[in-house]
Amino acid sequence: MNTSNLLTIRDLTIDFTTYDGTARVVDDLDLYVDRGEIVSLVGESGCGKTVTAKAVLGILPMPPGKIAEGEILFRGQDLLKTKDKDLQVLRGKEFGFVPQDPMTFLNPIFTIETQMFDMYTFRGSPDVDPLQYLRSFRDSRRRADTVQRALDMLRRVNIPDPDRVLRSYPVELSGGMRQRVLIAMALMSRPSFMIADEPATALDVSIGEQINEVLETRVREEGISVLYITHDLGVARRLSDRIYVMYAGHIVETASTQELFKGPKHPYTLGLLKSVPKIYGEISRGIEGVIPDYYNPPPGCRFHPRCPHAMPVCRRERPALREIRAGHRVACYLYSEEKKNE
Amino acid sequence: MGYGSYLIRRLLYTIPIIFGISVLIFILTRVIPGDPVKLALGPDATPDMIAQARRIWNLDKPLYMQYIAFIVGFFTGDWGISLRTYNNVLADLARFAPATYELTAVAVSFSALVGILTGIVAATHKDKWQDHISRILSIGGVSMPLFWSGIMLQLLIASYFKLLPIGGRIGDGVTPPVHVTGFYLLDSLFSGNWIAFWSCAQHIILPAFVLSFPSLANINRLVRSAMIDQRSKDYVILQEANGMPRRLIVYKYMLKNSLASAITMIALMFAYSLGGVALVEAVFFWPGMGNYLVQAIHFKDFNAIMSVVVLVGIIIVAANFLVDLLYGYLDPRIRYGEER
Amino acid sequence: MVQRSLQLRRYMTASFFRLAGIPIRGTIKKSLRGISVLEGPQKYRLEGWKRATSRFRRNPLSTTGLVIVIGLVLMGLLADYIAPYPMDAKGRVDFINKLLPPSLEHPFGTDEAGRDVLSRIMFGARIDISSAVTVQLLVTFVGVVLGMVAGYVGGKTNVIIMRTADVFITIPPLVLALAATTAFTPDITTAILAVTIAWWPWYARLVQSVVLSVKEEQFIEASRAIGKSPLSIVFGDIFPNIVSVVTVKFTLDIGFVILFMASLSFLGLGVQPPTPAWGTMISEGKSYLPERWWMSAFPGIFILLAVIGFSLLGDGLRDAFDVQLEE
Amino acid sequence: MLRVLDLKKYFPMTGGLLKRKIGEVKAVDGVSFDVMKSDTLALVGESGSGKTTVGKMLVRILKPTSGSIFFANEDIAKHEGDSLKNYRRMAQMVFQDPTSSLNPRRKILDIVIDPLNVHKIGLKSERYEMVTRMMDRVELPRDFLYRYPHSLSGGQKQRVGIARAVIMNPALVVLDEPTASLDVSVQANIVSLLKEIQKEYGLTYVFISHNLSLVRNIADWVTVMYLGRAMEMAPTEQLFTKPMHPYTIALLSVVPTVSEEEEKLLPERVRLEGEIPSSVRIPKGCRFASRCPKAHERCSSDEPPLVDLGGHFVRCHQIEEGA
Repeated sequence: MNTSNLLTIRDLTIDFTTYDGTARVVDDLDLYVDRGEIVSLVGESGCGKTVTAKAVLGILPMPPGKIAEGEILFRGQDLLKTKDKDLQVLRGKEFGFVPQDPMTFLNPIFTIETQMFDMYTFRGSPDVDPLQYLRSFRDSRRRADTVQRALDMLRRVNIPDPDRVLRSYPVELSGGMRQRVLIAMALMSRPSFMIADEPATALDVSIGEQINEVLETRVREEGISVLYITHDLGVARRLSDRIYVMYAGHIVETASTQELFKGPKHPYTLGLLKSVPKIYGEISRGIEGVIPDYYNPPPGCRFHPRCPHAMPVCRRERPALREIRAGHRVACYLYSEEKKNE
Repeated sequence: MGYGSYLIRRLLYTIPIIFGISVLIFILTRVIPGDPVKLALGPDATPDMIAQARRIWNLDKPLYMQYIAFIVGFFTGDWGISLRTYNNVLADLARFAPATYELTAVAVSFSALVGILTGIVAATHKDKWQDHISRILSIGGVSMPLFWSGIMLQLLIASYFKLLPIGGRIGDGVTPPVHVTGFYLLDSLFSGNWIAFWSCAQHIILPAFVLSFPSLANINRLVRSAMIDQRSKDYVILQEANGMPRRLIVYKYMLKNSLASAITMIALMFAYSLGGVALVEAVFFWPGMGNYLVQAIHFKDFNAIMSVVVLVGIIIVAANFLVDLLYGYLDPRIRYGEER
Repeated sequence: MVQRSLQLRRYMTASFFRLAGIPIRGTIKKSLRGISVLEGPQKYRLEGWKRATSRFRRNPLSTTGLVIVIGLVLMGLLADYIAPYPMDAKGRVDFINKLLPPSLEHPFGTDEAGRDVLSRIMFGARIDISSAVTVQLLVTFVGVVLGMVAGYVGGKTNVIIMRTADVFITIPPLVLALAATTAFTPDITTAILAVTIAWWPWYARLVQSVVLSVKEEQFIEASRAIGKSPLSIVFGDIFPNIVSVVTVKFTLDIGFVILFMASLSFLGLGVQPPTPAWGTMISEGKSYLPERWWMSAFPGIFILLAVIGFSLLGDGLRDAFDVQLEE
Repeated sequence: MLRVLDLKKYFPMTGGLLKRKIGEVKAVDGVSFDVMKSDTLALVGESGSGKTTVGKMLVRILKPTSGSIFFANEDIAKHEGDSLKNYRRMAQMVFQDPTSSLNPRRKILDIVIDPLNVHKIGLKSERYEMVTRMMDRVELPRDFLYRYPHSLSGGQKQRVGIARAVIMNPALVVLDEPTASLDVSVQANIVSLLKEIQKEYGLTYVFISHNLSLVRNIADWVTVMYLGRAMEMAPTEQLFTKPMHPYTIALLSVVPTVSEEEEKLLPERVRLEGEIPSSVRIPKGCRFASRCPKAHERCSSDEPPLVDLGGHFVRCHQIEEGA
């Protein structure tokens, strides 16, 4: 791991304090995204993947969330130490975000045109005073340019009738259309990094497929780095270059996509892969048990209560991520000789 | 479904409501009491007097005929004779209603304006001193009985500090302005009668201020909670994540969403104030419809009661229609989404 | 109108104080929406009453509300024993000591007939609270029955009931209650009936909308699939979901009904003198302003206290039952 | 055992000034199929395909607009009252959303024992015994009986839903996407549980899903639905090895895979353009024509019939012509 990566997360630890106590939902997470890469963060619901994404985007609700430790470096700059205003400018210029549920992420009472126009014109500017805002309406040339750009973007995400879509309110559009609009909005100001949080999950299979495809084409063409959050190993396999597997707030395994599917190592990854129903008709019993209580996590490895290979050491100490082959890292004592024999 | 047919539907919807109000009030004041004449004339009335009164007021006819007569009369301008003032109710109301409307209009405009502004300030300064102050004031605003806070302010400002007049609509010895709209403030302004205008303005401040308390508090809190609600909306989070300037998000996107609900609240508060005005008028000796209604009730003056209530109902229905109009304009979901 | 009002439902059913957003010390209250981390077993660590009481106690304001309410209720119940001059509320007059300002002997002064204002306020609590509770019982009964019928039966029945409620709601409650007093001689029973007439539609609407949203849930379909009769679905599945909502709303509104009844009394259409009720006392005192301010000032403070107390208590119950009145 | 003939469900749509009926949502528009005893039939489709509506009609939560449902040689489509209640003993449903399908104000015990009370099965004293046995069967600890649904995880709630459906020992169970809202590892748990229970009790399943790989693992027969109609119907093995309808092929081609062997089994990727039309305005001709990569003129004018190709039914002009 080096600082020349576009995004580097080090030792990120996030706590949630609620009525019932403090829950450590992300624990000591390391992750990086290189230029032009699509990296998947895979895990089941409640594993902390969305929380991680929100922390990177700076939209983690705090409280109840709290970043207890760690750093999030973007081009070497620690986002957690950056002032709000600078962060906002940085996000506007460099980040894109494609959310999970297209139905709630567009403001229902503004037209797509208004929303795209403002997003393009003002994102990344530190502040906007009323005069500047009004002037943006008067400058008809610039306005026409922006509308052109919006139409262009909509066309590029395969929207057949961009003129109509631009004039519509979100209620008039279907889920797939809205998700395209959101992708177009994210791409409009040429970000260098994008977080996609399960962009196809809320949609029908064939529509979600269209969305993933459009997203991949655009991103590859424009060389944007993507952190793709998903629960679906199959989708991660199709889209990404590298994969992180997350369980209960920890990264348990990471490798390049090929490597991971050829030789998965961590018992959780193995269990997950076996649980996925196969097209040739095979399905395992899945992983027994439930995800641990975050308020009182089990000592040692958080997966040990559900692990078929649990050893005494797993109950005592938490395994660290350890490189077993170039770029393939696993957090499990099965792959560490000295601990295994303890 | 377009905006036009949405509005027509809303407009059609008002008809059964107005009809319902007239039936309800007819039942309350004429059917349940049994014989309004006996009530009105009191125990000393002779049978002859009662019979005569019955004939005059159409009470010898069956109930549905009485109702039809009442409705026809209402829409042809024959609102009957008041049992208390022996005037035509319409003439009475022409005198008293503008006073009430003036007071309510001033109070509601004030509370809408100030309520929205303070609501925004409270929301953008959540849990700072601005928020605490507006919170304490608005909790007081809804929890205090209107008549009590009226009396207390009257004591303090009018009696003790003598800053403003205790009550009434215009100072003694000041000639009221020429009757055009019946709104003293407007009439005196248009006729250039500055003395009357000044006196009226001084008189209206306290009652309007007191009347605006609950509305102000409600609007303030609604705007605040709507704005804070907006903050956790996904579309706002998306804009934040995409680095839009905070001010644009707050004052364009969040505000417009919040105003949609604030407008409904303003209409509701207008209706509420038309009720509360009876209390304020009683405290500040304001010669308006509220006082007129209360007196009418004491005298069982059913013609006056029915007319006032139906009139108030129509005004509120009209206000609601206006809100529908605005709301449909502000929120396209109403226009497009209703049938989906 | 209906649609917009539904949007306001959350506002109508949350107490004003909750909307005022009083921060709760020692706990962090913020929606966990969008964060799926703490779902299912993670979200709830205590069950039943234990959970309810712990949630109630967590907010010191709820306890404050409870203390105020208990104080006012005890004051009303024990007025005969704790009032300094109990006979002053029962017809005794003492013109020698009339219109005395507050003193040690008469902490809140005396009125035009020389009666002790404090004693009368204590007896007033009895009348004000009991009549408000009566109103609430009536209103809840009417509202729950009509709301459940409208919501469950649906169709024409629903339209008729809800349109009728709309008619009642359109007229300002105070005006409607005033008009309703016409039918009878003004006294406390009349006032109770009048307020009930003005107040029931809000409950019918609340219950109807809760029923409608519960009806959407799959467990209703599940109950139909196992062959439950409509009646046992209404009472077995829907009703339990209404109870807590209505209980909370019931408590929240008692204070406002007290205020409402006091308004009627102030206009001379509620409790009639010489019976001591807070609104009536303010009305009587009004003629002696500005010099004898204590006659009007003190009863008003108690109305204020009652509104605040019951609202805070209602909020506490809301937390305790985990009622989502909104949405 | 179960024979469905030309089943239809239209929902009226109102609108305009006076809320007149202005149209119909044709949620299910003529679906027929047979299910053998102890078999599993899968209904597969995207949203708007009407698969859930069919399921709800099978357990008679919804009343069909027309068509028949023969269960043990009796048409239950129009049954009411006692005969319907009798049928309910034999046909049960497991719902999609485990959270919404359990009443939050009732304990698990009350929820699971409900069917026994309604149908007065067994003595009162025996019912509790039956419930505990059922809890063991769905692998839930017995002390869960005294908990409320909110303290259970999604998978556990779904087990309660299964217990409620199976406790009366019905003949037919409709499973409406029972795992759609669950995680993959939990989904695998639930599916294997369902398979075990089926074997043990000899149940007949109608399994509703949008997930083809999942269906492959549980169903004996598959019906692919699109906009209220069956497009293809075949034994599972055959459908997956020799899919015929362009829609089935397209759906199959985009199934996410986790290994190369799997990938080889899939047809070549077909991208479906456009959106699913609304079931209010169903296009003329073949319903799928607007998105079909192989559509020609005839497809948008005439609707193809469901053709039987030796136990493999397809609704497509090209297949029909080729056959």
